[in-house]
Amino acid sequence: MSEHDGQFEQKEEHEHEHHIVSPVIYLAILLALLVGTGLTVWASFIDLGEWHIAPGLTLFWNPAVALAIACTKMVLVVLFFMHVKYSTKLTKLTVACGVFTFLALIGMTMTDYFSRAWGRW
Amino acid sequence: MSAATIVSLPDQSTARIPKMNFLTKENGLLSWLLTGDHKRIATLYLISITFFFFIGGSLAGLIRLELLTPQTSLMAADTYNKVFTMHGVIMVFLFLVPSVPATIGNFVIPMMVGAKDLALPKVNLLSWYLYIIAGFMVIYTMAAGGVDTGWTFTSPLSTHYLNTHVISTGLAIFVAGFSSIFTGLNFIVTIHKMRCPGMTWFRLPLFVWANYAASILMVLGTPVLAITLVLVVLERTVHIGVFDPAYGGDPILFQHLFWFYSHPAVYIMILPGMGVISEVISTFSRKRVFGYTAVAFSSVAIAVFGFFVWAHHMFIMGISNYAALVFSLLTMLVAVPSAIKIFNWAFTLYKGSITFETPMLYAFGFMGLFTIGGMTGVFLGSTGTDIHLTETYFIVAHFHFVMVGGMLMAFLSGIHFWWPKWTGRMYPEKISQFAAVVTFIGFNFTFFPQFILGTLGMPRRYAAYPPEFQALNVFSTAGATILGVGYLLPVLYLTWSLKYGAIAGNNPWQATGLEWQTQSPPLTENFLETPIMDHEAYDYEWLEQQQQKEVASVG
Amino acid sequence: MSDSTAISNSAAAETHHEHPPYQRHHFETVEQQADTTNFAMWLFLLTEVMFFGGLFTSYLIMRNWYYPAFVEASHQLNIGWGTANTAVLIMSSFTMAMGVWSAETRRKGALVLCLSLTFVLGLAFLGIKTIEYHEKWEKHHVPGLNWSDASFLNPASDPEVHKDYPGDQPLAPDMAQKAQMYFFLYFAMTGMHALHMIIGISILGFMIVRARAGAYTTGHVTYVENFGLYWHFVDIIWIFLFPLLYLISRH
Amino acid sequence: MDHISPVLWQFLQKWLTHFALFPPEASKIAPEMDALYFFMALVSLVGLVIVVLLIVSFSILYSKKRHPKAVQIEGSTILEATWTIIPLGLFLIMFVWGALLYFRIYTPPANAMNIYVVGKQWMWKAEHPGGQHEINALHVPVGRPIQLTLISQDVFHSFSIPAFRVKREAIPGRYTTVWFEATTPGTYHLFCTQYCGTNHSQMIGDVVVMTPDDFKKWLEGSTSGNSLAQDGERLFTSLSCSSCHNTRPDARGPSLANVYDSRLTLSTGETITADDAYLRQAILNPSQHITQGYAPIMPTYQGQVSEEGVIALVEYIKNLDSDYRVQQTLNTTDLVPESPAGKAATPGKAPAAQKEVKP
Repeated sequence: MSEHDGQFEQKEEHEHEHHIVSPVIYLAILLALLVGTGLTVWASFIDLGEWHIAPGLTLFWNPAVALAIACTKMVLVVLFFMHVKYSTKLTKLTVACGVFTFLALIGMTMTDYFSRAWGRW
Repeated sequence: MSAATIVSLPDQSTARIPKMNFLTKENGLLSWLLTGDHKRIATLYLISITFFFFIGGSLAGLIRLELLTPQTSLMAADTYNKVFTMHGVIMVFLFLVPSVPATIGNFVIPMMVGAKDLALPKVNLLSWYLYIIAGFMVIYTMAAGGVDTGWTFTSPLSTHYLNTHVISTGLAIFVAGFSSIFTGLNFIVTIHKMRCPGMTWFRLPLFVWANYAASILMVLGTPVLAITLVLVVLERTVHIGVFDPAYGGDPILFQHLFWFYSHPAVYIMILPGMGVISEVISTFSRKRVFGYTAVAFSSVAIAVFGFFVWAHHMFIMGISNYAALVFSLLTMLVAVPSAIKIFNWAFTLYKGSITFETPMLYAFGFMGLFTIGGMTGVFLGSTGTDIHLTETYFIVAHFHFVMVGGMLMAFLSGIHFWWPKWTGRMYPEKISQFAAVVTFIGFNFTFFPQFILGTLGMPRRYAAYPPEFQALNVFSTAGATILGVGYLLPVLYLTWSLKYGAIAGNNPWQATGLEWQTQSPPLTENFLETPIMDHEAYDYEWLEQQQQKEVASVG
Repeated sequence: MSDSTAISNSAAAETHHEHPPYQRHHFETVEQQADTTNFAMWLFLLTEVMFFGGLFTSYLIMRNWYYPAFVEASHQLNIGWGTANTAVLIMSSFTMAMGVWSAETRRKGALVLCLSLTFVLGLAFLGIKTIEYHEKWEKHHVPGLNWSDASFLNPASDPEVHKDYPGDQPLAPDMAQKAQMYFFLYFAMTGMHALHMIIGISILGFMIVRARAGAYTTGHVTYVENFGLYWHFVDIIWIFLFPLLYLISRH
Repeated sequence: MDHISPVLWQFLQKWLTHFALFPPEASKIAPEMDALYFFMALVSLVGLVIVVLLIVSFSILYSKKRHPKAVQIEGSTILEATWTIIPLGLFLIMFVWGALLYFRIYTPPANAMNIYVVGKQWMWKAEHPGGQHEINALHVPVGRPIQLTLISQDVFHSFSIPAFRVKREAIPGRYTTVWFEATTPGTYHLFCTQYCGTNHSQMIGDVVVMTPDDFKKWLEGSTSGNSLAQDGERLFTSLSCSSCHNTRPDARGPSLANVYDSRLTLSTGETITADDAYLRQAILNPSQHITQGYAPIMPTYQGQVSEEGVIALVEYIKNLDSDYRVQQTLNTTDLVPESPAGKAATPGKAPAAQKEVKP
């Protein structure tokens, strides 16, 4: 991004500007989202069990599946409804940046909470 | 002009301030209150920030007076607590965070990138109004009886045990936070989208890079503080929440969320200051900044690493030792880019042609004091020594070295540097050099003894202290008096210069930034026509050729 | 340059090149303006992400600490309403996206229709949310203001929920109190989300009026597009709130 | 000295006698901490001298007078790499050195004598195992590792002894520990360094380090008659803990003899070590700390027992190596009526009567 010439960057973005997403795609996404919603509700009523990765570290499948479906739905909304798929690198970078910092907040805070149990402090 | 200066002013007998400029374009109060012009908003910011700086400064004076004697002789303990809390809140949220970005940054960034204005002028104005609302809320809090949580709002003290005005202060900071978010957002957008033709990323002045990095922190960090304060306010009002252990919450969670913003906040405060220093050092040594790319990327590196070090404020607070280890290591990494900057600035002087105008003196002051402030930061970032030194006057001295010795010096440096551009008039050189020296001496007198006090173990936020600490505290208070004079002087002579200062002309410093290639004070739209950047940043040879061409064409 | 030329040139600078009325004076081109505001909107959404980030972090930690209370408290939520609301919000996101399409293709009637549908669906969401909040109030599940541990100390006292979740054990009193923590976060998160909805709906109302006057169907779609981004963002927040609050403890 | 005013003279004299510049080193860790401190100070000083030397010498050599024309230099990768790598290396040394110290200070040795400290607005209460209570003071012997188990009853406090170079926050709702070994008899400052409200600056006291003999005398002289464990036993009885935690075959709670420091499997499936923190949690938030095989019927004692009370209980359970005394109390106290939590339990769920599963 940053190594581009300013003018070049602007030109590059203009080419992207008027991409109009067809209503058919929107409709398909809508259906996918509704199906996803149904799926996640359905899955929530089934006990999917858990996976003991290591002592003290267990992955519960239900939340994992629910969050995976939520993430998929988010990706669909971001890519198509929010046009990121057809947007500039800058927009994509911005989205990535948001996700990264969000995960940094949660992840780094969690390092403290999870490792507290390791010692007697 | 003697060889000791680079100042080149127009012939004072014929020169005059351009009749048409951003200050004179429109008249009347409304033209200021509804303006979209970044330069006018910067001026509004400058006035309001100076106002709050002196309120915060007076409170600091009161603190130092109280600490003159070991007993609580001047004010009661809870008054003292309110005074240092208000000092912290005002200085951090109403002065340091917006100081360089919202005033100097607002004024010069659009010109530096060759734009007519910031990308979102209305949002810029909104940001000033939010700032003012926050300011009024803080003043209201003070008038209504103050708040005594300390600026860190430690839960459960703030959520449960105090009955002072925590809510109004919390909301004030919430509002101030959004003011800062909008400023940062505006800068990022402007720097990305409003650059003039030819202005590539690596032709941007380093001030722009530094503000860009700080803006990223503002946009991504501040909302976390906002939600934290909302949760504190909710917890106080409905008496259930996630922070107070009495309700099953975790006070450490508050610390995590609070410092997630408040540690990057110190980079929000210092990075724009570093940007000013880059400009000033380059201009007064007539040289391109040594290792431009390294300095530019070190700003971004500070911004990125800045997000991963917050828990170093919590080493003794009962976070897991393993987490402490990780955060300590990352803290060591974030110290490196600052070291890079210091040495790069020092080597910018090498084989330069140096003059010692006021901005340069302040910049030298910055480099010395910031080195001390930065190195003592490493004392606190290393887990072992942190145990002994944290929560004492050592930490007070450390962040005042960085924030006052670093940031405030940089702010004053920048104000002097861009004053001719802003007002069209020069400040009086001799007295301002004197003020810079006074500030430097006063500062060291005030804050150096506090390192020793901290090593001795004197805790911060104490209204009374054991008598053997008195000698050093008296030194500190004496220094604060000198420092106070050092800060009052600029207000006086800068105001004086508005009417009586020498006419500055377009480019008194012979600087290369685009902002210097237009008239002073600039037009509302900054440039007559959209400039085209056809040279590298800090290209003094280009400037010389340009001047020769002009001389030739006039001749 | 001397002052006199500055003045004369600035007069010339006043007479700008022609540009459409919606182009602000400091932009060179309309495209630049559109790019810029679009990018600004994205940055604002980053801010919003981090704003909710603090809440999500708190929720995850508290759920780990007080797992049994969070499980039983989440059983109190009405999954029917929750699913309905999710569907409503997704539909509104779709109509919003169609609104952007109508603006892009300059169909005024379709635009007004889409915005109005979005408006109505937004209101429907808030309506359902109100029903849910009301239910919480009646069952004394509003932390701090109207709270009782009864449903958690003794699930059988709440036959409607108990019938669906017969496995719910009575919680020990110390754990039952922590259900309040769940509802605190529930109200904080959904409340903050609802606040965003209210702001969005207000702006939508204003936009419908302007759309009827034909403001967005002249090629200037930025405003609609940026509002669309905001609306979809609010939708995404709900996409995560729904499983986290309603679903993950159902089985 | 007649010409100096007496007031000023007194003032100066007071200053000269009371002028402290460096804190005394009175613990084993202090010299180690100071070694790192001086190493860092030295590095900082060298760094500062280098920066100042560079600025001053360049300012003299390349002032406009001497050097009217600047020579443009783009930068130097080698130089920049130098001042990236050298500071990085130094910082990493400081990191490792500091981390070693940190782990030492926060990892008490097994043979340390434990003293409980409760922080509250605005005083420190120290509880010795022998039952000696102190307010804003701490008496410790020389040459013996002392572990402090800290907790706060209200807000964050921080227990700081500068002469020992140790400090630890007292957090509400959780135990934290720190340890030291005093080396020099004397009286040292004790501060609360975390801002805790109005009288934060009054939350100070003295740490008195005594020779082992003096300390023994002090212990004998200031005993309250009961040891901390005895206080705990009294509380244990009055709260009717023994009605469930006994050795009867139908006991509703696990036996607590020798439970301290053993590995327990909880009803959640977790395996934990029953340390102070666990015992405290099990008293205040029992439901998540149920030993496997027992029903979650224990009521919470949150709000009924002060932090000092919890400490006494913990100390009692720590020292409980047989059920003999519990049996004794049972003989004198009849079973008290069931607690409200017990009633709330679902009818069909009879208290499990299995014996505690202890590894």
